[in-house]
Amino acid sequence: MQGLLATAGENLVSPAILFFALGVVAGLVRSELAVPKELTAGLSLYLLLAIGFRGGAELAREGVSLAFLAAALAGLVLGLIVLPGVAFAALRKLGRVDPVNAGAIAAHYGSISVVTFATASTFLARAGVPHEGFMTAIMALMEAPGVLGGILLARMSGHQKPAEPGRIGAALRETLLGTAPTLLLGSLAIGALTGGKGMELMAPFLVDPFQGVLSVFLLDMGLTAGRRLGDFARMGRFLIFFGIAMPVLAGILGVLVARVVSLSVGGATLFAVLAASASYIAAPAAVRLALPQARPDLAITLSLGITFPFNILLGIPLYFALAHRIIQG
Amino acid sequence: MQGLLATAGENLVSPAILFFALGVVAGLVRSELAVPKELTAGLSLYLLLAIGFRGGAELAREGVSLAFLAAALAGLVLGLIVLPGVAFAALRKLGRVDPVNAGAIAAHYGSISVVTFATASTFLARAGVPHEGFMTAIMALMEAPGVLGGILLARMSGHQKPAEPGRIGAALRETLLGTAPTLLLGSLAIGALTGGKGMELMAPFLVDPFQGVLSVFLLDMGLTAGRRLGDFARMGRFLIFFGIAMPVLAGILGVLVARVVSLSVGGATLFAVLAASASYIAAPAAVRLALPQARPDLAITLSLGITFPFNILLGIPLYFALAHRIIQG
Amino acid sequence: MQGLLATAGENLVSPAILFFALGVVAGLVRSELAVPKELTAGLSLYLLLAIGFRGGAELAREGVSLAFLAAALAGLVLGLIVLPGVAFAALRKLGRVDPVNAGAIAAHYGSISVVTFATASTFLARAGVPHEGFMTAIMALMEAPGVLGGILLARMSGHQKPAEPGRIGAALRETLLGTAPTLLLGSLAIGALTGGKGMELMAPFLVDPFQGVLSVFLLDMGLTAGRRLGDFARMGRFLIFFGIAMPVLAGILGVLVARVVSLSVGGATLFAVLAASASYIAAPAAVRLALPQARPDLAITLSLGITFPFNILLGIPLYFALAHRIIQG
Amino acid sequence: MQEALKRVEIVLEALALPAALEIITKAGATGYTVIPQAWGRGARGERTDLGFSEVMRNALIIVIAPAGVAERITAGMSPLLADYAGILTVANVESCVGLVPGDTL
Amino acid sequence: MQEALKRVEIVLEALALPAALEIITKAGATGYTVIPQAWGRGARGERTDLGFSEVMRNALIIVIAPAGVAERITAGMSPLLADYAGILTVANVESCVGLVPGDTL
Amino acid sequence: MQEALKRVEIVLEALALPAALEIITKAGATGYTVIPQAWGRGARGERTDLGFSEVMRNALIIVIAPAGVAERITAGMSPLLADYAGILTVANVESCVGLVPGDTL
Ligand SMILES: Nc1ncnc2c1ncn2[C@@H]1O[C@H](COP(=O)(O)O)[C@@H](O)[C@H]1O
Ligand SMILES: Nc1ncnc2c1ncn2[C@@H]1O[C@H](COP(=O)(O)O)[C@@H](O)[C@H]1O
Ligand SMILES: Nc1ncnc2c1ncn2[C@@H]1O[C@H](COP(=O)(O)O)[C@@H](O)[C@H]1O
Ligand code: NA
Ligand code: NA
Ligand code: NA
Repeated sequence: MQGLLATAGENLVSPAILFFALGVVAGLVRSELAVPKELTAGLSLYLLLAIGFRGGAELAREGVSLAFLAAALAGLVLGLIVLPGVAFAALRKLGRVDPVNAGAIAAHYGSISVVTFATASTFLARAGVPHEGFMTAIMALMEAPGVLGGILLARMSGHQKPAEPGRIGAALRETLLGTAPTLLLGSLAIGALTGGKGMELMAPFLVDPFQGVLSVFLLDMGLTAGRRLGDFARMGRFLIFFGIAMPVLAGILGVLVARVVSLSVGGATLFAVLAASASYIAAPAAVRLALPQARPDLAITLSLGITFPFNILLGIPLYFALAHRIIQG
Repeated sequence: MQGLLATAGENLVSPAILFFALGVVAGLVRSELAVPKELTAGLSLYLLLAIGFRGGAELAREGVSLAFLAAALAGLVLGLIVLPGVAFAALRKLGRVDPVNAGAIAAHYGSISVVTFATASTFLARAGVPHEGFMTAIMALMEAPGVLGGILLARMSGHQKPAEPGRIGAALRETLLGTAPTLLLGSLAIGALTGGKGMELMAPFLVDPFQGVLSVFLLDMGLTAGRRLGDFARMGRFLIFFGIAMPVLAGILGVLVARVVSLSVGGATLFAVLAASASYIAAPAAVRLALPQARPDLAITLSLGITFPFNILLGIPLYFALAHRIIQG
Repeated sequence: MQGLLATAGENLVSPAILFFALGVVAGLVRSELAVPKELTAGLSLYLLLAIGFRGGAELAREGVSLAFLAAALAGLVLGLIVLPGVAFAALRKLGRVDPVNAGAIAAHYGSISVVTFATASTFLARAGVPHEGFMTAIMALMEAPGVLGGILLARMSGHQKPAEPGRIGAALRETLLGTAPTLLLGSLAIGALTGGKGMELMAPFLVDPFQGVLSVFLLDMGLTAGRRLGDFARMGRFLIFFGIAMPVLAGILGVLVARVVSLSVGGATLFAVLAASASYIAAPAAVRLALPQARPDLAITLSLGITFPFNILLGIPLYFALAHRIIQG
Repeated sequence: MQEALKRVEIVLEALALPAALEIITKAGATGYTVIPQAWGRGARGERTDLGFSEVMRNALIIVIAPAGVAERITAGMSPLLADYAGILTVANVESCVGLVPGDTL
Repeated sequence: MQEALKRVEIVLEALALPAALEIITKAGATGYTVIPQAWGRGARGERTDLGFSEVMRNALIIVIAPAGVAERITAGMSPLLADYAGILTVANVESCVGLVPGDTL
Repeated sequence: MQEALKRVEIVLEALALPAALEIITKAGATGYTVIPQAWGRGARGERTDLGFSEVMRNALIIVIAPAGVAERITAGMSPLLADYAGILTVANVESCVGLVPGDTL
């Protein structure tokens, strides 16, 4: 237990987390510090490419196993049905959120956050906890289903204007052919194809400076989140509560499911992180195209402004502690 | 022979080549994946600087030799007269292309492609084949002459509006003082001046991450090429044929000339690549300024959409095999 | 003495300095070479972050000492009062510059140049001369005071339109919450908090490629300076003289004060560089907001176009020689 | 007599660009220009590019077209502007060089 | 009858943007658009973005507003434009879609 | 009476900018603004910035100038617009703040 607390504390003083905190503070006090948006776009391309490539190389080393297939199936069911369903029900029944916005938010929480996943991987590496190499592939698979799940829930609720078929098509394209899925799956495939040799060539670009690039990206996310903190007041207490309760619930669910499919402690931690994290890179555009009546700022403020900081500061060590207790205990 | 085939096959599964392929596929299926253009510009600055600097350091190590001067002279004659002349004649006689567009395209094929050269260097390094250190300097010298050759051919053909002297001046400036020549020659000079010591300082920036940066750039080139594949239909069969036949012919010519000036197998491969490759970074702007009646999209689609993929996928191993047989055989 | 000359000569053939020279030449001959401005912004963010973080890590290793506090106090007095005062007096009395522009220029010279500091650190590292680890912290502390000093002098001179309080507020915010102070102080704090462990994680991003990034940034600064060289003619001879005499005077002052607070030769060199260097990243915006009647191009051309090149080419070895003689002699 | 020329300027959220350009093309315009980076405020609050997602970015579209085409663009854009963030204005053009009138896209 | 709509376009140095947007908002505009990258020449010489400082960057502001608001913006901007680099024009708008008239910011 | 002011807006391929700015300056304009990033379609097909070359990038030029200067700009730009991609429009300006009339560049 003490070891866990120490790990959690150490997490808080890692450079990447502290740069996020710097960003939040700078955003709050309205510092002029800003990252050019073309650079932000470039950094997120780098992160997607690096994470995908490494995941592919790990997949190549391990090969496709039954354990992978089981975890993938569990991830798909969780992402497509369970997580969006739980989120949607909570938002509708407890929060009295209108169906379109409830579906839009559910889509974000059904999907995953690549950067939260990367932060959790770093956390495990620093704690010396190994995990299944296929977890990145699971993450890539879980990006789209949750988005579709949430959109479907909004549309099935029927309060929506009759769907323009063109827009649903655009949303589907975005879910499958957007920047994040294309680059993540593409790099995963290349990493798997080129394996150890490819990794050797690319490591000085993709592995060595990774923590630094992640830190700059988190600084920028902190700035965006910090500038949006003012929006919380206008958002209502229920949504703030949802932004913290939903990941905790999803994280617990994730650990339990991970146990069923026999993941290791490290794998279960990452699986819980996937369940608990909410998308802010891939989901917003697809949701916006499919559900234009939903307010895009609401879902982004929730996922980037509340759930993301909660997860990287407290959630990750929490899910790890849970996984430790439930899987190893 | 089998060794050669294996090398060619291995070339196809290098990360950089696969990222290019990913880009082409993503472009074809109209994925949203896009690299911010300021980043593309930055990546190409990096590549020019890194390639120039390394070439300069190699030049410093070797010193200027007679072999270098012979190869440089051969490159100049090839680039200024032979390659644009052959391309222009083929386009006019066989393809019935109007003289202005024929000259514009000839200018691109008379010049060289820095990224094809870098890909070929990587190919040789992976195959363990050494080459003369002065080859980068030859490349830098061959950038401008081909452009001038093509422009002169278009203007001499006389079907052109009377030249506005200001525009010819602007084109000449662009050929000599454009981004690519300035940075390539400038970095080459700095690399030569600072030699091994400078290389040591700069290697973690210019050498270690090079493959990674090249991969991202090729991903972007693939996206641009993939999105332009549709233009091929409108371009006519002859031009597509030209886009493949011209580099093969120029590559053969390159190997033969390389033999005359006594280059090694590696050097001859690179010399052939210079002859066979067509510019898409440096030439278009200079040609546009000098020949505004030419269609810029035509030459770019040909050089980036057809000749570049052909060269990095098949051309490089082919020229290497030729060099192997003719020089070593 | 001969050793010093050799060191100075070697400084001139370091890659970073030569890339600056390349930029100046390319700017003078109006080459098309240009760095996208979003990239320039990104590079300067990188430099501020890297320099701050390393300074923080060094501070953590050393701890806060009396020597640090003494040097910090000396730096504050120099920056807030002495340097802006000397600059203002010289500009008013000798140059007959109007009070608003004199104050604006004094604000730039009272503050410091982060990139000059980084170049000087590299110079010392190559010469094998150690320095106090707290010098980066001193630099961070000296950024704001000089700006305030210059602004106050302009305002106190009374020839100014009655101050709009909103603008003074905006200028103050900019001085404390601008990009440079936020990132420099924030990274310093994070570097100090994460110490050696953090440094290990971040070094492949912040340390290894530093010289390369600095070189590209200096190339860009050279381009900007080279394109402005034409403005010198219009600027008058006194200002050009000021742009060289002021850093020499401030550098001598810096070495003398450094001796009083017992800095080492390396520390005194850096302290002199702080005194002698003029800001062009942080000061211009704050000064512009506070003194809109001042011409922004004047101060930038002086600090970036004259004092910066003087310092990195000749000033640094000069201050080092002085420090060597006065401190060690 | 030639039909009067109009300048249609549309600030629009970037994700709706493909739909808008289709409307503009179908309305018979012979060309358009897009300035890809814009931010602003309106009824939907502040919209600034996030960098990691297109969802809050605005763009500016400029179309020079005859009055009839401009009217069709206005009509075609109205439903899109109900769903997505944006504003459209039409203004007079006094004279124009470089417009190729016959050719629709 | 509805008040005529105007298009106010302001080229302004970037550092003065916050002050200008405050003036525009106080004048009663219901929205504005900013195109953040512009360079140019004027009485103060050439102004081009330096990248490492905001000080030489220009931006373009577009405001669609009723004539009365446009007049208040013009009046409010005049002192700012005396101190900071920039130029403001007002032009007619023939028709507009997407402006929410009642709501001020 | 003062001469009427015009707003000249030119979408132009980036490589032709130096030539255009020379024409504008010679026509007597006291300033201009350039928005460097634009893409679009016209008679020459789609033109989008490639990043690694300037050749397919467009830019937008804005000039506020008296009617006479605007006419000279229009006349001077016509041959350039025949060779290079672009379109020019002239529109009325109702009022203007910040234009320094006497001073040509
Ligand atoms: N009155 C206005 N003037 C100029 N731009 C506006 C105006 N109203 C809205 N916009 C722009 O259109 C975008 C969407 O507006 P809205 O749909 O009203 O939120 C805003 O982000 C602004 O960029
Ligand atoms: N006549 C003009 N037409 C268009 N833009 C102008 C004009 N005059 C000035 N500008 C723009 O406004 C900025 C500031 O102008 P100024 O304050 O006159 O130096 C310039 O950098 C240009 O971007
Ligand atoms: N009707 C139009 N409306 C707005 N912009 C246009 C129009 N026609 C052309 N353009 C712009 O001008 C550029 C060159 O046009 P063009 O020379 O006709 O190919 C295009 O890429 C567009 O950016
Ligand atoms: Na999730
Ligand atoms: Na060639
Ligand atoms: Na100073």
